[in-house]
Amino acid sequence: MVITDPVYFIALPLLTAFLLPLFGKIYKPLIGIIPGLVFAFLAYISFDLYLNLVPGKPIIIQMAGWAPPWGINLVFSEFSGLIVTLITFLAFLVWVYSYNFKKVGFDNSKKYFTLLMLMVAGSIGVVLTGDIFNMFVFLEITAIYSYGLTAFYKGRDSAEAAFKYLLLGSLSSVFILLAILLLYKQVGTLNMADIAVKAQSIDPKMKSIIAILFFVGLGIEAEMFPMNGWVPDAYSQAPGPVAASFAGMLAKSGIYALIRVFYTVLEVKGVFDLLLIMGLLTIIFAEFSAMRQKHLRRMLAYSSIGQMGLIMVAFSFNTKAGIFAGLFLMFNHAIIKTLLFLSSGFLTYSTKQKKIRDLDGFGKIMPFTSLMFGLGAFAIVGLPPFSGFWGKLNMLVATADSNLYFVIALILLVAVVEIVYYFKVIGRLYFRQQHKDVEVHNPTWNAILAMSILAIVIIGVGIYPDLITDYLTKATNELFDKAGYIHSVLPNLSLN
Amino acid sequence: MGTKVSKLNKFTYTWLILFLVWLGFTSTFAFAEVVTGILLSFTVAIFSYNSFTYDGLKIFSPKRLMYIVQYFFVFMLALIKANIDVAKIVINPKLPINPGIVEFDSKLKSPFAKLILANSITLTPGTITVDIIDNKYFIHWLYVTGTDQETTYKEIAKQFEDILIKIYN
Amino acid sequence: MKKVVVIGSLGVIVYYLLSAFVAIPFGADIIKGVKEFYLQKSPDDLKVANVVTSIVVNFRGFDTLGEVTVLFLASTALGSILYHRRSQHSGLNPQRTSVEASAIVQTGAKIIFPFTVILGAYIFIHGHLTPGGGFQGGAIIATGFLLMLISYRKFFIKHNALTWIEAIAGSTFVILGLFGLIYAKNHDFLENFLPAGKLNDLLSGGIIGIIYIAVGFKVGAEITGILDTLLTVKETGLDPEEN
Amino acid sequence: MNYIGYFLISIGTIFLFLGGLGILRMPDFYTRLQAGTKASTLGAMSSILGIGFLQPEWFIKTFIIVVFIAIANPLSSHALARGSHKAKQMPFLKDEKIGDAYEAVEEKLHKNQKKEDKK
Amino acid sequence: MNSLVLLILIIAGGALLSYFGHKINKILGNITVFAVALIIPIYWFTQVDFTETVSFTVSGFHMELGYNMYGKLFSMIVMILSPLALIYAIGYMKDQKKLATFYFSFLFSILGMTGILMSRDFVSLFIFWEIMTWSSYLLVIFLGKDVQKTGIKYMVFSAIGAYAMLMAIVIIYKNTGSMMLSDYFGSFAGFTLQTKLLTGILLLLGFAVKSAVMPLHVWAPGAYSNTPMAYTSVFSGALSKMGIYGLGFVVVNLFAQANLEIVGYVLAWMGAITAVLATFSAVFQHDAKKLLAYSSIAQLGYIVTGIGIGTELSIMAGLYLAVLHAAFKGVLFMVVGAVERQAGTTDMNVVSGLARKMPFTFFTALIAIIALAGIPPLGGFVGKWMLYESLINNSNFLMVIMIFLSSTAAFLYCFKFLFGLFLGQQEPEFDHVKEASPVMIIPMLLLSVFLLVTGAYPGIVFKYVAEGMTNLGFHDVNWQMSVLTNAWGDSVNVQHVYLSVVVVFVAFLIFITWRGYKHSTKISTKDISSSGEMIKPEDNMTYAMDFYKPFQRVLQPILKWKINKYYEDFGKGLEALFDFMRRIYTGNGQTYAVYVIIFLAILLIFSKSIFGY
Amino acid sequence: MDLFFIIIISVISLGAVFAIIRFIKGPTASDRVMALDTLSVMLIAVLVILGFLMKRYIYIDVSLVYAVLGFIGVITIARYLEGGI
Amino acid sequence: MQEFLTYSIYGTAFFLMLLGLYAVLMKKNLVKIVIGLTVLDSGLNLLFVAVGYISGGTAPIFSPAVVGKHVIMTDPVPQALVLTAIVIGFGVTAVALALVVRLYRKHNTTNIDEIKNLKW
Ligand code: NA
Ligand code: NA
Repeated sequence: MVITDPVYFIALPLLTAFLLPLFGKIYKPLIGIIPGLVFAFLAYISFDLYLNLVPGKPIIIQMAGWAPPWGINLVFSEFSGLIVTLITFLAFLVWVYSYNFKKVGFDNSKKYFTLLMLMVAGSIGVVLTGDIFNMFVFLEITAIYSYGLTAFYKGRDSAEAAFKYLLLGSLSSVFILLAILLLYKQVGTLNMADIAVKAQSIDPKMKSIIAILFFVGLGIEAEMFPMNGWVPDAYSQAPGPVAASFAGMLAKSGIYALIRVFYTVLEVKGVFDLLLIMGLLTIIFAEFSAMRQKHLRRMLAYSSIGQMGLIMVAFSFNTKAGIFAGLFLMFNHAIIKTLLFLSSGFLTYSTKQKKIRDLDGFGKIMPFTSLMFGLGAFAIVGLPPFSGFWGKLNMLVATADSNLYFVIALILLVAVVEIVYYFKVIGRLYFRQQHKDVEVHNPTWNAILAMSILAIVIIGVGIYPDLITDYLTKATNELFDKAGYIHSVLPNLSLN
Repeated sequence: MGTKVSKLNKFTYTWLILFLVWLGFTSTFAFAEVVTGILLSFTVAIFSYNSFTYDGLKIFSPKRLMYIVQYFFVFMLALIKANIDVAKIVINPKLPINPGIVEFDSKLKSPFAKLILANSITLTPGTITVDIIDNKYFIHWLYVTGTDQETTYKEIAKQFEDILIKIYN
Repeated sequence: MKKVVVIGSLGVIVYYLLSAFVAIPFGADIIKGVKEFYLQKSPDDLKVANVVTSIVVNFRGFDTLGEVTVLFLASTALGSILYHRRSQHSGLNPQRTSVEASAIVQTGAKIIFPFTVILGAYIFIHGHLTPGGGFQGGAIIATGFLLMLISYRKFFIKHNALTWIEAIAGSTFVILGLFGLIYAKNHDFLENFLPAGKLNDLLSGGIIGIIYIAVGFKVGAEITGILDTLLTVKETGLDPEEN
Repeated sequence: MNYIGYFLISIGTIFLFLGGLGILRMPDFYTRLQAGTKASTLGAMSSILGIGFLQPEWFIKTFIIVVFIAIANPLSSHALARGSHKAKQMPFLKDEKIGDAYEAVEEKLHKNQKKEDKK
Repeated sequence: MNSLVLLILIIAGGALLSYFGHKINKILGNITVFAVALIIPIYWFTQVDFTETVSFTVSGFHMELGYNMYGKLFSMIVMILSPLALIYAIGYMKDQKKLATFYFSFLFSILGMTGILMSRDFVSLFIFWEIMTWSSYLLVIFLGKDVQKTGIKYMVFSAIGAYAMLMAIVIIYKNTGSMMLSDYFGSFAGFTLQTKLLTGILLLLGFAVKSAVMPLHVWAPGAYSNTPMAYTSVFSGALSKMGIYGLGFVVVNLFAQANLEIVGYVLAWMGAITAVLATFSAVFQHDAKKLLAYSSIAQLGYIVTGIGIGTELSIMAGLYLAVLHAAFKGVLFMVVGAVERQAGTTDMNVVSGLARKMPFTFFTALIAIIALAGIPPLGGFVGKWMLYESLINNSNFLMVIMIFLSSTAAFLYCFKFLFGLFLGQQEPEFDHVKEASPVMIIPMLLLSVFLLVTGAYPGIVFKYVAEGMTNLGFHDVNWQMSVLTNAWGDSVNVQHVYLSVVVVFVAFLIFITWRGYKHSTKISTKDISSSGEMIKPEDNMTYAMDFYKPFQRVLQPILKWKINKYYEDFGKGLEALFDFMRRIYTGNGQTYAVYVIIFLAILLIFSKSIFGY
Repeated sequence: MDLFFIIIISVISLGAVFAIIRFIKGPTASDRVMALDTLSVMLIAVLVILGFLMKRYIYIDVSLVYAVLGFIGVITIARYLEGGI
Repeated sequence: MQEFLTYSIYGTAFFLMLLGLYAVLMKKNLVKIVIGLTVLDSGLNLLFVAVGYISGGTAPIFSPAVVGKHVIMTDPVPQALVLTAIVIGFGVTAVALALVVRLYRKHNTTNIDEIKNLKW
């Protein structure tokens, strides 16, 4: 069966989420099985759609029978389709990983899977929608998902983390709404392509205020310094697979929104310089903070922020090379960080404090999980022959291409810092004596499967990056071609 | 409370009242609206009839209806009188008040009667029902003329309760 | 110090934003955009009197699906934040508090409760004709339940029933949307496939009315669930094992 | 009909005004509740009914509002009074002989309730 | 299939086979390792077609693998030393755990080195460079000692070096649009001076770290001594040569041709300084491993000096020394490993007089030490001779003095090494010590034989060195099998020297043995008394104790100057800075909200300058 | 809008101003709630009057909803004050 | 008049937003912070409605009284958006309150300055 309508990416998870409690009443294990089937199906159709995409001809879907700009539309293009495919793939893996969620009880696993379905629908919605307000709605869906699942476990400081996230998230939505309101009043439309056409006539001062509001609002979601205080807390307190989904899916949709707005919707001079500076500051503060962390998850969280900063820097070049590198980094970050969070979930399973110090000698008692973590660490710091290397190399080439030598130096300097803290962990895992007896929680077969698939992707892309570079190039061209986007969404519009 | 009221009786009463409310909301006799209203009030009545009423359709007996009308007029009279009293107090620069909380016993048994008495007392200016514990009413009184139960009962509740007993007991 | 910084920053922000908004004078009709289209199509094509409604449920119906999702999400999230396992502990339902409401409030609540339900239903059934809609109607029904919850210590809502209502209502929305893919003219998600009817009639606006009813039920059930969870929280002290 | 309407609206307006004045002037919460909330309730009922007379096709609905206010507002005033008293907000008393009959009873009640809950 | 690709696959496959072999059981694992150790060099020497190339485009970068003579020269070092070390490891690592990881990393580092030497483009060069780095890192921390200190130090310096290289690579790519080395060399002359210096120096920095040039050497003593000795022989012998390999083509191919010889001079000076300081440090080590580690740094210093000078003769000297160093350091680390394994320690204050217990080991150590010390007749002498010649030719007399000084001082540590471990009184507690197993002895002996042969026929090495130098632009390098020519046209027949020195050598042997016996008392340390005072058991009376105390006193001021400390202080300062910076994450959600507001306000205030409307 | 209704609305507004002053002054939470309750009652009346003036039936619905929400809001706060929530 | 209306209505909305923001940023009590968020939201919602207003416009509803006549109607789009925004705000507030309940139970305080186990 070939489904040509990307609306299923949103409709199906929503329908499943709504009906999941009923399935649970019919037969309890369905709570776990149905989401898996849905994710598998979504992953399948996303691959199918993406691979059959005709270049330059994105799939444009209108809602409720109204063509854009009257109605809301979805755009499944080389760029958005790539991210969607990535999200569905990771969603499926996260499901595989957490399928045996027995420990938390039936009621909670019901909530967990329901929330997971909604989050997938939300982050896909952010990526696919062609309407600025609709994007806001989907961003809120992902935000509330995060608040709920960050606070999922009691006993930890999870509520504290979630509250901080909520505080900043609420500010973010206020600013985004203000921006949308101002924008609407200027152009009288909410369709992104339509805005893109009409935005040229906006008074530059007004435009700059709108841009700033978007920048701050979306910057919070994209983990930009100095608005990322919530990130380390949320990542470290959420359940392992949830933290993985933050890094792999949520952060992706946040940065996607930021990119889409500034590349396609609002062309504002100077915003990319700002993005460069903020991206660099994000990297510096995050990586330096990561260096001094004693808790594994917090370290990973700060490292994630650093990666997001790097992605921002890549996109700030506003060149094809930069976009390509940014996409590569996004791909790597999604895959590798997911692996790191998934494996760290089992590494820190039995220690309450989740301190790095407690991991001494785990390489021996939890060989597979440690290996996966080690692999992830090697890959994320950009060592060949893993996929992280190609992202970093392309990133540096793009930076050099923009003549920003000091940025190269800075990125590499920070990479050294990254190496130091990741290798400290590896040193502890493999080359230290285990200092006390710990209860070993070896991963379940499904967790092993999920992690193995990620590892295979990391090594596969590392050895042969051209597995994905073609798609990244296509996505790059799509994002860079603003007129093409406008034309596909509003074919009847005469651009003069 | 008298004789036991059948469920059907209660249900019909609830259905009828809710349907009337619906008609009031829509203020139309358009076919679709009326049918919707019948179905809706039926549905809502199913799960609320048991608590919505104790007396059911019995309330519509002519004798009771007559008392209800009487009560209405008595209440309006008291209301107007009391309002003028309080208006005087508010406008008076000296604020001639003497507040306190007093109590009296009521003979009413039906919860609905109790509610109506309490609301009537509250609505008449100068008095507020603070609480009812069993049969004891506690009233905040703006201008206390006496604290013994007989005085308070006579001043505050008697005129209402006399009629309410006839309707509900 | 912090105060000075905050007030200073807020001052700056308000200055700039207000100056931006003042540039759009209040009441001025300065833009010609999609709204003209909506004002024209809503009564003519959709036969929906309330243009806001036709936007909410038809033109931008996808937003509303998102909104329904937000509420569903919030109620589920709330459940996961404040979960409690009643059945497994002591066999008794937890009581909300030790102070019972006064007898007359309880009696009053019994009378007003069905009234609010009828009102809420009235509002979402007439959502396409009046300013209300599924959300408002559902919210009013939920406040009716709130009244009962705060008036009775032992008023317990059957979560089972809420679950069913939520599930059926939510999926009705999505399935109606999917029907649009099959039966509607343009084969779009959420597109109307029913006859539009006559303007200002109860049975007008095609699927809008049905969607609003579904939304009303769903919202009512969800907010009720949220309120119940918020009001009936009792710690069980049990933490799911961490992973 | 119209004259009844205008009359009711005028009366209602006066009471609404007096209600505002009352809650401003009275010395404590309970007396404000007496003077303010109630006067405004009556005022609102009166003016809404007045509109009902002016626009007869709206009469039923205005009547529903009035009935609702008649049931609900005294209830909320009562609930507020009770709640405040239980929140240890004691009424202003001018005359020493006139006391607070509710205070002692409430105390006892509270203790009994706690015992009950323990069972 | 392309023989180069197949070579890579064989090594990678060998790594995986050894890994899984050792996972299954030890014997199977050892058999696999042994087989792999034989197959790799045999394949390389017999099957690899050095004219073959293979190229592919990955992620938009054109990549090409293919040997040249210069790479082949270094590859020979790898291909001879590494298999021997692998075989040695079978014996040396017998009682260790995690052997799967050990051999996997070992073979991957061989893979890395092999790849580096056949990379014709920067991407593959960097990839293999990184593979080499992380695999050697895993071996540095393998024993779990000083994981945080030594391991991280090694990794940090390697990373700094690698990333300097990476930065150079991307800048090169930006300027040439190609990742090929040849394109870089070809268009170098056309670069601006800034680009020339930036790319060249960054590359040099990357290679200099691996060559342990001061002040980038601080990782080396710890890393060399911390690693299992079976690997250290490769680490010091072959892996460090990858740095030399890079320095060679950068200095000679680029700077020499671009009239920027000054860069080479600076490098040469750094090498000379490295040689002197590291030699002095080596002298005062009491741990034989540390001694050899510093000695390695010093030797690399000579080589760097030779490369840096950049003349035909100096490069020849450098490359010749590089080959020899691989052989004698390979042997010496194996020796120390054998001692460590058999005697349990390598502390020269503890162990002594093992010559009779471990005769073969002693013999190979002796050969290697002679080669190292630059005493005729062995190869070290030839190398030094050529180095002096080239320095004198270029009138670098100060450098001659420095190298001479360090060579002289090198005698001291050579002497200490021999005496400390093998000569002097044999303590009863080492009575049980036996000779190491044949698996360990044979590789050592083979390398010693190589040293002896090249001593008499240095031309064997010269042949390949000269071949390699063609790729550095020196097309007709003169060399003869056994004749050295000096700057004034005099020539020396090495074989004459060789023969005459054998006599001297025997005399020397007698001398040191006699001296050792004279200075050591025959009494056990347990029951002696002196001047009526009982010597406590903790008083160490072994021969190596305070071996060069007076000398040390003289050099105190120089030795106090520890560059390591500066790095550590710098590191601590950075950590403090990081700690300070992360305070921005106060933990108070409200503060975070305030940040957002402040940020928004700042953006609004500066909106005009940011967005330039 | 004739003079009558201008006067009516002005007078009610004046009453509302008193209520607002009480809301601001407090001093207790109960006082504020009461002031809010009074205000909402005034608002309901004004909404109905405005609906009449603008001939928009919708305002009646709005005021009805407002009345219900106001009532339940006050009850909720009252229950909170007495510790019933 | 126009200007006065502009400033007073936008001013009211901004005042509410400012009030809410100030509470969010300065109040120590978690509950007050949440209330601040809701006030902030309502100011924003008011702003939406105000921006959608068109002078002399009625609510965009084609009731029988309006059908057929030419009337100016207010912009329905911001009104539709604000409905969505309100619902979302409600959802977020509910979650926020739930978190406050959790925090209060764990820390026995609602002072945000005392709730910072996670830092640096
Ligand atoms: Na509506
Ligand atoms: Na809505």
